[in-house]
Amino acid sequence: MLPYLKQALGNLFRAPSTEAFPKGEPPAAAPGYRGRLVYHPDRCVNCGLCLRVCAPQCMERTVEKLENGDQRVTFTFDMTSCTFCGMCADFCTQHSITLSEDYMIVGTQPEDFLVTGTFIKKAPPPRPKLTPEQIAAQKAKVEAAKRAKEAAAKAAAEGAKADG
Amino acid sequence: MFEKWMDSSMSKSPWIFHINAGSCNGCDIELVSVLTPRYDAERLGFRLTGTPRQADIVVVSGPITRQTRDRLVRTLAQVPEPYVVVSLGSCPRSGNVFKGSYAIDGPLEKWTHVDVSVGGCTPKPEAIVAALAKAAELLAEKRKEMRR
Amino acid sequence: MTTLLWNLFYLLVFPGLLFSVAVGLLLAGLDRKLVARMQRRVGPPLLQPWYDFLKCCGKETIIPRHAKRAVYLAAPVVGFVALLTVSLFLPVMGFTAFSTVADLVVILYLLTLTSAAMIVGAAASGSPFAGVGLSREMVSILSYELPLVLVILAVGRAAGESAGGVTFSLAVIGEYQAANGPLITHWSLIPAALAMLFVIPCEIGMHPFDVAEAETEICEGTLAEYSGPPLALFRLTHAVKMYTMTALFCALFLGGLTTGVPALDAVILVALCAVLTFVTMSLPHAACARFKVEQVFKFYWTVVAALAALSLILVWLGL
Amino acid sequence: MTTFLNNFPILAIMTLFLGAFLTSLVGRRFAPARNVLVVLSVTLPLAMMLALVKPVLIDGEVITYWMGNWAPEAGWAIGISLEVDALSLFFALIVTVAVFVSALYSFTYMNHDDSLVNYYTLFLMLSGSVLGLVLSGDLFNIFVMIEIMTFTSVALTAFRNRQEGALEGAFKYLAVGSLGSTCVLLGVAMIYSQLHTLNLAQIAALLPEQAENPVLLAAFAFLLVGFGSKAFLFPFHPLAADAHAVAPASISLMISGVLTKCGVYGIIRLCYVLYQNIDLPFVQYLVTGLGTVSMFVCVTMAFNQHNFKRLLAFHSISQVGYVLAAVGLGTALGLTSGLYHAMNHTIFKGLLFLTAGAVQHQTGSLNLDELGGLGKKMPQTCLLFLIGAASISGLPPFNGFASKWMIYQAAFEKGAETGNFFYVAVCLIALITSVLTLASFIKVAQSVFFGQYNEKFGQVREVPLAMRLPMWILAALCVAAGLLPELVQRYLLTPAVNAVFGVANYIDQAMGAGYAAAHGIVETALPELAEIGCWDPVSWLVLLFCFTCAIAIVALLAAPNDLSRVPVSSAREDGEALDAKYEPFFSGEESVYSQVGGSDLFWGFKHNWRRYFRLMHDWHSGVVNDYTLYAAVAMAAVLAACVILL
Repeated sequence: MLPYLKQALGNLFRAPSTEAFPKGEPPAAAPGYRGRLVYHPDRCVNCGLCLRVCAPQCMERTVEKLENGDQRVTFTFDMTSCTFCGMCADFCTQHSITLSEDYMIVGTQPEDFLVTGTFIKKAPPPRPKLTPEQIAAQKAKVEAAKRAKEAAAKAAAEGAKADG
Repeated sequence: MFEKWMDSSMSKSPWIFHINAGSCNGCDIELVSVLTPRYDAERLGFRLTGTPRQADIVVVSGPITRQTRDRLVRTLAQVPEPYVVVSLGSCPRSGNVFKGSYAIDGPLEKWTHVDVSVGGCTPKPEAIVAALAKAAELLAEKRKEMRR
Repeated sequence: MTTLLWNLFYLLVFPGLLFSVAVGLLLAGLDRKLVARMQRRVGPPLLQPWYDFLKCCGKETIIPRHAKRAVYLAAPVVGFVALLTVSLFLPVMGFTAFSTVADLVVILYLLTLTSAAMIVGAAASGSPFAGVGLSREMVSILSYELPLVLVILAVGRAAGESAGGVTFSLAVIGEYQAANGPLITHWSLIPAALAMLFVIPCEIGMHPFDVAEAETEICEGTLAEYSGPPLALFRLTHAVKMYTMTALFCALFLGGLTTGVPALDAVILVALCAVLTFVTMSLPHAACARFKVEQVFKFYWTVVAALAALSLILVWLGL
Repeated sequence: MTTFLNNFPILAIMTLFLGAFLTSLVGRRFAPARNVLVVLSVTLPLAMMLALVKPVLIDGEVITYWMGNWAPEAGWAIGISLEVDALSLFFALIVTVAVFVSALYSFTYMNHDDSLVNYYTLFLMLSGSVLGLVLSGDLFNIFVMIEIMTFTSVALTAFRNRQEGALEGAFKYLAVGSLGSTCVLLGVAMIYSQLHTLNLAQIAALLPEQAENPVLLAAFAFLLVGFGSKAFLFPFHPLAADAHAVAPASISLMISGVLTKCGVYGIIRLCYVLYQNIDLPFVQYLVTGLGTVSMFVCVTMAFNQHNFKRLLAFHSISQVGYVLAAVGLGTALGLTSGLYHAMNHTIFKGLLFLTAGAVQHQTGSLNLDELGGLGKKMPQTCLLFLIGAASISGLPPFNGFASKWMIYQAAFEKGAETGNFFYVAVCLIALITSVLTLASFIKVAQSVFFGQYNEKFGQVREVPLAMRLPMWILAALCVAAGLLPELVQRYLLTPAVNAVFGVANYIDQAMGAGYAAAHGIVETALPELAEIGCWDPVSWLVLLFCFTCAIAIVALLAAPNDLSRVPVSSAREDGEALDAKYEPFFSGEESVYSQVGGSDLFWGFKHNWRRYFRLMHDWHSGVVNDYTLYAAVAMAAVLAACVILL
């Protein structure tokens, strides 16, 4: 009549199969578990790919123009908005976003859930100012190359006619 | 003399009441799995109750859809003091992938004061147990400061 | 004056308030721990029911709009008091506090009063869940009453040979058992003892038969609208009832094993109650799911009632 | 010893009948005079009966009063006598108290109705006839009183003839009731033909000699069925429900509280005093069996009624079944418990009927499926109902418990002595019936007083004090009779039981000393009662003490921390602040009207017993020919059984 009687009585003498977690250490997650986001600002190039690919748009990018043309870019990832799908990590060409195996994302204040990182994106070196003569010289070089190419093409055409 | 005992007993026997505010049930089954033999929240005195009247920790899961908003607020009003609110998973706090949709009505913050949050789209049971344990401590403090 | 003091002591400390509450909470904690261990979980600490009781006392009491205030607040107290009075009448291995009128019919009716108090409390709270809960609680009272009555009649007849054929008084039953061995050793009373073992979980509303407070189905049934101290008192009544019912079983079937020293008797009784709690409440709780209402009724009025009736007939034929 | 006390019995009856006559005479034009007359003609008999308590109950005298002073000549009783011994006075007290309370109640209860003169005339005639029946010492006089009683109660049942079902209920009651009366008449005629006398005492003296006479056995059967029909026993019970449901509440109190007791009184006189054949096993089986069957059938029928008063009506018959089961045991403890339960039944059943009347007076409906939540609107009626319900289902501090306990003790002891299983079955069914009674009263409590209020009834206020006062009197009696069983037993019950067993003294008082001895009625030793383990005051002291310490604990532990909290406001479309803190929990929904009550309670029990309930449903068809058929069949069966087996 009591279906699980034997099993219940047997369990009495076996040790409980409960983890010791709140008392002991949190057990490690499975390998490759997509946990809390880790952002390496130094590798980031602010390409914005992760912004586009993130479904819940949990990232925010603020770009701050500095006086020497550099940009201070800060990325903030909101862990309570993230679905841990890992798309951003896959698409990030520079591998600056990786998902760690830390699953203990527990907090009371909103700040506990924000992963931020800022980096300065160097402005590209200033392009040298070309004087008008340098511009004329470059233009001449380009025409000369074009004319040489046409002459070669004409010679090739006669050659083909000859052996046709 | 009893007051001190009652404060401490608040954190020793926190009862959970779960409100599903439109969740995809991923977090709901994780919450219930917390009571299974492997994670066993009952060690810390947790017990799932059926009515808000007997609740100490109110666990809300799911982005607050327009349909569940009034029911959520009404049920939260029916919980006796002192109680704490735990938001389970990413949805209550931010609406997750449903952010900005016409069907959901703002993060949980808009309706009640959220004490503890658990991140993760389906957080692991250990994370939930840690959050509930944290909420239990908050409960004792809440009663103490409410008594003053 | 001293008798008044002794009565006060009996009332407040030994078989009365403190003792039965302490043992009740202990048994409740033991039961939850054992059920957990049978499911291979660690399970709550032994004092968990005590913490639950204290926490509920510390919470705010919300009296719903539809509730009838006076009855809503009085019901738990009446239930608790009725149960306390029962624990006063139960003999602790030969020593009874108020044995002048220790009588099975009074105990039967006081237990019914306890359940009736919970039902009226649920009715007074005015919630539809409580309405369904009280209807199920009443059906479970109806279901376990028949076997309980049959068991009492059988024991009354068996132990009543000397006292004019039949007795309802626990004192006489105690003496009979002291004279010729606990009743459980009489083979004709074994079915009655078995029936009583089945009755205990349903009387208390333990898991397989807790159709009235099915928290998953009807949101805590009878206690749907209770919070704060009234809820604490109801849960305390629930715990103390575990002690009372198991002590009643000991009084009916395992009486007469006194060792002279009341304190030692008390320890033996608590041990016996613990074993009984395991057998009657933890084991079914861990081993099978909750019954439906009419299954509870059918089960008690066929299987358990047949067992009890069998032993009544055997005893009646003088075997 | 002819002091003025001797005339009290006849004076009491005459004041009632005189009151009836004068009310109809004077009451038509000016109402206050009528009310004064009714109050006077109701309180005087009560005062007289109370005055008789000292000599009859305490000193144990038997007051005989011969109409027209026609004392018995040469051993033959010619005149009509009123003989008041302890048993008669016990029932007379019940009757007069019930009449007093009912009259008090009906002053305000009936103010919605018209032609109150007829009401009060019939009411006083009913009370007069009932008092007359209980006090009279003459068999034919008892029959006359039964006739008046039946016809006045039939008229009163149909008093609110515009009410649906009133005339039908009254007609059924008339048809089957008159069948019962004719049985009594037949029995009286047969006894007169054999014993040539109608005086109870003389019959009791002459009867044992001709016990084997078949005509007298047939007379016993007729009288038993006649009195049984007055007590609405098993085959006669359906008509009681129809009659009660339509009668005004004060009349239902009279019918269920008083008329049924006259039936019981008749059966006790018949079996214990006249025929003295209660110790024959057959008679015991018959009476106890009749009581048990009607006890169980009526409680299961009451279990799923939809009308408040029909439920109470079925319950009153099941409680009368308790009384008869106890009386049929034949032992001293059995009779004591039977009488005690008869007294308690009149008190708590009266209280319940008056609460039903109060509910009907305020809401106008008695349908359990519609009513709900009246507890908040009529708090005192709710409390009174709880007291009544607790006493009828025998919960400890109230009177139902003390008497039911004695019944179980008596039934089980009787079973143990005689060793046959029948009495244990009776005790078992009694216990199960008591739980079913508790179940049906919880159903009424939940459907009428608790749960949510149905707006259909509009504004309902508490009933005026004049209606509540009689209810409070009855509630006080309930609690008093429950807490002091020792006093009730010593002063009321034991004298009555001694009077019943002391038949010789009864005969000598009426017919002159030595008459009983001449006819071989030996002075039987008065039975001393076995030590009844009933509820002695120490226990309720203990209970009271527990009560206070429990309340102290609760107060100490939880100083009510009314933490005021700003209500959670939410901007709903209509922007109305939504503080649902005190709404019942509806899993989040708005709390709409959804009353769980009436017929959808206790599904588990009804589901398992559905075949039995279907059978019951078919038998109680409501057609008057069926009821008369049942009555006739019962009559034939009892007659055959008595003549053959006795």
